[in-house]
Amino acid sequence: MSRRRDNYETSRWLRFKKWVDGETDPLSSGMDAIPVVTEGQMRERRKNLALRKAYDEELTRLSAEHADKTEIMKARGIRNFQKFYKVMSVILCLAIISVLLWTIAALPVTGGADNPANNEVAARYIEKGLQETGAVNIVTGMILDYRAFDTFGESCVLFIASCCVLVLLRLDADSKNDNIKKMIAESDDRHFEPKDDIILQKCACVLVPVIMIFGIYIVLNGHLSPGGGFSGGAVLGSGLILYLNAYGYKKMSRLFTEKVYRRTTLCALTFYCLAKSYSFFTGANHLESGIPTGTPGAILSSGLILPLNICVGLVVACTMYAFYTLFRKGGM
Amino acid sequence: MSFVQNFPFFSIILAMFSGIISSVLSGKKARNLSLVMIAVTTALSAGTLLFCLRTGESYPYMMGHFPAPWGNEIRAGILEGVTAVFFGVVMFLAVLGGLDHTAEDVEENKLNLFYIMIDLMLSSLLALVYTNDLFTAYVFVEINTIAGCGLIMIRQKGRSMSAAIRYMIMSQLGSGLFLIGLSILYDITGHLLMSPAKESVAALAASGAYRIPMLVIMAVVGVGLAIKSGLYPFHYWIPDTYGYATPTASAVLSGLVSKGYIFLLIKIFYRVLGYDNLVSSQMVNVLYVFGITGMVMGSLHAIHETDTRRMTAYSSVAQIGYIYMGIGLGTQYGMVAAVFHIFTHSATKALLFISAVGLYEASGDKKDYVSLRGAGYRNPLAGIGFTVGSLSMVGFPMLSGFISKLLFATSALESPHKMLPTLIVLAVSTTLNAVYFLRLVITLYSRRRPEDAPIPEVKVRSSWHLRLAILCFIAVNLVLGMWSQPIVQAIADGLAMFG
Amino acid sequence: MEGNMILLLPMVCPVAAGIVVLAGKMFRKDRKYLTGVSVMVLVLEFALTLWAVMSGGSLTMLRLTERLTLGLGVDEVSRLFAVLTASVWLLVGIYSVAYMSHEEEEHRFFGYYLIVVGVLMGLNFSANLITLYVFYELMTLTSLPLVLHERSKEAVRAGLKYLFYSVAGAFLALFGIFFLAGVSESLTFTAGGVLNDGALAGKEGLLLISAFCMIVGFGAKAGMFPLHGWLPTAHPVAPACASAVLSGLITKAGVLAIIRVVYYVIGADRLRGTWVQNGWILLTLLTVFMGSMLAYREPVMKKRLAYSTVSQVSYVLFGLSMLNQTAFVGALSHVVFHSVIKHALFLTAGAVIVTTGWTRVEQMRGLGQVMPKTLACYTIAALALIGIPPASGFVSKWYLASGALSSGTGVWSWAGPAVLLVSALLTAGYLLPLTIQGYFPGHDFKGEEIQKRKLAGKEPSLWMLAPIGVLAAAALLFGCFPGSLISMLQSIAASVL
Amino acid sequence: MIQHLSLNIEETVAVILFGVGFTILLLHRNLIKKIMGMNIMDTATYLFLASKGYITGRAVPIVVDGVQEVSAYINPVPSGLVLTGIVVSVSTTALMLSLTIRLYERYHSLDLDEILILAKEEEQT
Repeated sequence: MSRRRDNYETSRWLRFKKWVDGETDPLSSGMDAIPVVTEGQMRERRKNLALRKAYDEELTRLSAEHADKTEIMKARGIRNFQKFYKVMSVILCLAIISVLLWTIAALPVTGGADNPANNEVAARYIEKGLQETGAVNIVTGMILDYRAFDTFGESCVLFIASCCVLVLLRLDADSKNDNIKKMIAESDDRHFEPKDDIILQKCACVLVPVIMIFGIYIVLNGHLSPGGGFSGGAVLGSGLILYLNAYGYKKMSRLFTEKVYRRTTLCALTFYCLAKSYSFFTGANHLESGIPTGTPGAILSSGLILPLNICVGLVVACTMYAFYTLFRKGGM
Repeated sequence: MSFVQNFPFFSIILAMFSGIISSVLSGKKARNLSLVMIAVTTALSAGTLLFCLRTGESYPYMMGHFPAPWGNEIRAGILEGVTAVFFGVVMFLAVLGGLDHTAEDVEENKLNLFYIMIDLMLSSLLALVYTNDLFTAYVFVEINTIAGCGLIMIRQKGRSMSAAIRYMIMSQLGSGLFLIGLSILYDITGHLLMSPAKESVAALAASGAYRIPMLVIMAVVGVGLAIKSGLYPFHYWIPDTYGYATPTASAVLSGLVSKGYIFLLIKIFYRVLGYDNLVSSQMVNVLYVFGITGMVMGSLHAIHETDTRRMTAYSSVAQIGYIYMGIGLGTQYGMVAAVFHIFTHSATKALLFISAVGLYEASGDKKDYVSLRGAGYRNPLAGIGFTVGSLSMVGFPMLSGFISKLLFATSALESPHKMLPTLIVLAVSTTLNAVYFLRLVITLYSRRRPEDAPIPEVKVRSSWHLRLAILCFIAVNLVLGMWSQPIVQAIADGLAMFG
Repeated sequence: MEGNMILLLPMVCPVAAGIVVLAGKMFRKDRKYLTGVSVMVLVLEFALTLWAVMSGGSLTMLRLTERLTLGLGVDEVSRLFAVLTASVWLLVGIYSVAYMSHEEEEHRFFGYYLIVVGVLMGLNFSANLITLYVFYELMTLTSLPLVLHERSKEAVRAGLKYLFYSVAGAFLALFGIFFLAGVSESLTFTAGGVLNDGALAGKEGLLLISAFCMIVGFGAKAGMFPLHGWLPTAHPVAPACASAVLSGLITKAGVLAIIRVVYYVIGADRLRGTWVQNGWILLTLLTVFMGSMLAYREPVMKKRLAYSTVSQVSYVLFGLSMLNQTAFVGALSHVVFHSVIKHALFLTAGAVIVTTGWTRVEQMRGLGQVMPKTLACYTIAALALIGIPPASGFVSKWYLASGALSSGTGVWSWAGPAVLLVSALLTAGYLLPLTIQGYFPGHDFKGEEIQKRKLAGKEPSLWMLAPIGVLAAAALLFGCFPGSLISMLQSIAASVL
Repeated sequence: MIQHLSLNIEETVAVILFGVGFTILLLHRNLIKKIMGMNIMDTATYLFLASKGYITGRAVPIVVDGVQEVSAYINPVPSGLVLTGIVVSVSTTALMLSLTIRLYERYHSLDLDEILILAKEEEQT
């Protein structure tokens, strides 16, 4: 008789025999499916993380403090992984760059007048843009008339992003959740900000009107000169932010509250949506839109482009300001 | 021009407009508006579909006064119509089924923001389906991404927020690649609208110019959209994202968002890059390999998962692998199968996420196997819904999953080199699916053991909307499984229209 | 829906009745109502099956895709399986009326019991491979609650195992179906095969692989090695009547599927002499021998019978794998005989459990004092299974052995019969001890337990005894007058080979 | 190749920046740096587009003195695309930053790995 082997329980023969007997159960172990991550593993992971951080600071100190060999080994392992990670990052980066370089080496030379991109599309925008859209600024004419659907989508991107930021950062004062109340109290940093800073106020006093007027100028002349709704709106927004910083929320709230923000955005976007729907609809159905393009070069010209620029300017200004206030204190 | 032809445009604008309006409405009103809007949109899409089926032609629709290649355009055909109707139905049922949980998970005064996300999500999906312009596609991909991120993090728990930022990071990587691909494409063709771009691509391919940039464009656009739709090696964000969002969001994200990107990819392949160029460039083979790896690896991950929602999420990885495998087969039939699987998977996965809600309700909101023991008795309809969904995923006959597997297999027979691996991986992955889905189904119907923790307050009856949604989803699955013929035919016709 | 709608009746009627039983509240309380309705439905089912079998014809139910339809049809094989199913199901149904009074949640058992017979009828009448597959999967799912009936931890594990083996097998088969769908005009069953030579060119190797996958896959249901494991696990936990049909009829569904695939889709000629045939024969012989050995060693009665099923169903598969007329006749007749005999044996085991609670063979010493009539029926069935003339098992084994000897498969043509013979001896070894110990417990047997519990002469009720008696009588009579059955089988064999 | 790259110097710089930004966004652990990476990547794309629209010796596409010849102005399309793209990247940056703020308030860390572990832990307790 041969001696019974110690690992008989796990031997292949036994497994085969169990299979033949119909006793193996392919799922017996997985049936209950108890969560595998135990407390201990969790702690282990935390420790690894801590070690990694500690390593980032100083490995030598660590090895002096933790005489335990395994700990150091682990730290070394992590360090090696760190190194490996960094090397791999660089390699990946180089790989992407080299593929793209390889590509652009085969692309047409920059600045060439005969490049494929300079085709009949661009030609028509330049040659007939003024007559068809009424805008002197061809780029504005293009984005607000020829390719207006893209631009409408882009306003919606801004709109939905501001909604997302609202979801994340707005803290409602009337919320019943204690957690949120605490967060409101924490995030209210108005105690720390300089109150009635005279230099800032005086500067703002001079600058804000100029900035605002400049912003309005950019918005209104979007179809005549460089600029337009987006750039003008950003300037307006920065004017509002400067005013807020100088005079504080209290004064600002006389002019601009969340209600104002919402209504402005709503009205601007609604007008934008309706106006563009009208022009899409008439265009697709080959109807006359009946909107005069006016004299090129005059302020009141180029059909819908001016009102659309104003709408976009309002939306952008409001959104920029809203981003700022939400980031500052979670509300307006 | 028939009035019906305006419907695609109306549906996109309607969805956007109700999103804009919702910003000043109360949560409840926004919810009702959203439901009505989705229903109307679906009806409009159905009108478009009927129109296209009757005329048997697709048509471009100018967004403005200028024809291609100068102005923006959208384009409607049979495939677009079918997809839009289907997305609308799934969206409606997902929102309907998750109403209660949405109300629980979202702070009351932010509820309207949730529905803004839903509205804009639908509008961007429709725009992705209908678009005929590459840059429009990019803009709406971004709307889709941000709305998706919003849907995830609106449940302001630690895990859903960390999932959201991961989702955002991966999506931005994808968008970045997509955008640089578009830029290179614009540089060598000079067009952003799909139809003229296709002509110049065909001319370039015929002349053999710019071969390397074309190759890189295919790779970059393909990989970019693959990252966004969660193809296997880029799937890390999926389980957290689907696992910790509110149920409606999980259903919408897994059922529709990733499918929107895949649909866009198919559209770009057909309408811009030219499917033949793609096949000859070996790009399809890369997608094929990723696809079949995903089919197996996703299922293996799912088997090890103990949280049932994460398990369902991992199974999405496997199912996305199926779709890419179909695209990668490089045959017309394979593409039909892939598109059909898009429908199958969105209907089934949404059903699983929504009916799981009923089961969790009956198990004290626990999501692990042990707590779910016997949940099928505590909430019978949800149990049936989950069982039907699981069986469909496993590929049980009479349900939609079987038809898509059948289509994959028959199309695999046409490509000699890929036949054997496809059939083997199909069989292996089906068995693996069976392991984890049927294990859960049996768990649902087994008796609770005395040592199990007692269930705190069992909610016996789910609300009527949840039950209605589950029933409708089951019906959709059965319809796809039993009367698939006209749908498959429509897909084939629609793909033929893509040219 | 076009064609002979009568074919639908045997399928729809019990399924509808089953759903009503499951859903209806009154069936949960009133036992009489429940059992009455169930037995009546089963009688009706029997009549409907006969009607459908007589009327013949075919029916197209649904078009899944252009080429793949769900359709029903009647041919000789489906006649055989349908009548067998309906009659045995009725007998076991009558038996369950008494048996299930000892179990909980009867309405669920009867509900699913009725549904399964409807699904089985669909399986028997399937006109093409897709329909067969659909009903095969449905059968797995609907019969699962019968295994799970107790809902204990063991039952759940057994159910899971049953499900996993069946599903894994079915998907192996699905692989083959996908392939066959591509190389045939339609998958409608036609004697001699439907494959298209043109489409098949260059794919012969794959055809063989897929044929082997399908045989192993469907073989899971028939308990063929290596996917036999579910049988010994599922049977002991299920109620005796459920294990009876599981082992007597559900395993035959696997056999039916293999017959359909090999003889009606692929065609026997394509497999003759290939590695598939050799591998298949090897697997069946291994299973025959292994099943008998395991049964011989097994002390628990129901488990022993389960192993015996593993071995006996592989007799059938062995006959099929010979790809020759005589062996084919033997295989099909063994389907009938084994089904009848195994039901009788399992029902006896169930009767013993209900009356005395004994499950292990050594407990059953002196059983002859408790239930002599039942034990007599058992003995007849056991003798029939061993193959002692004139009982039925002898006839089928005779055909199997002589078919094997004339099959021209080289070494297998004599190794096969040898294994069958050894296995028959082992069969005697594991079945007869119960009879011997039961009637002749020996001098040292005092029968204390029998006296203490007043078990002597306590036959089971007539509801249980009658079906056992009928089945045992059938097992005997089939052996005495096999003529008409054999001639019918021979005509089938001539058509497919 | 090198010569071609030196002619296309803007694109060369753009794709190098793109690669750097992509890698940072993908692999850096710090959330703020990830966001910076994203911005570098986006800006690189805009640089690429803008340089593609440029034609040597031509003016910005704003009609001056009624001159409407193609040879007078650069290609207006890329400029429009860059405009749209900038707004998109502003939006995503704002969203990512606000997510970072919330996560930092919650976990007092900017390390994404650590945040994920802490979030997991928080859920289990």
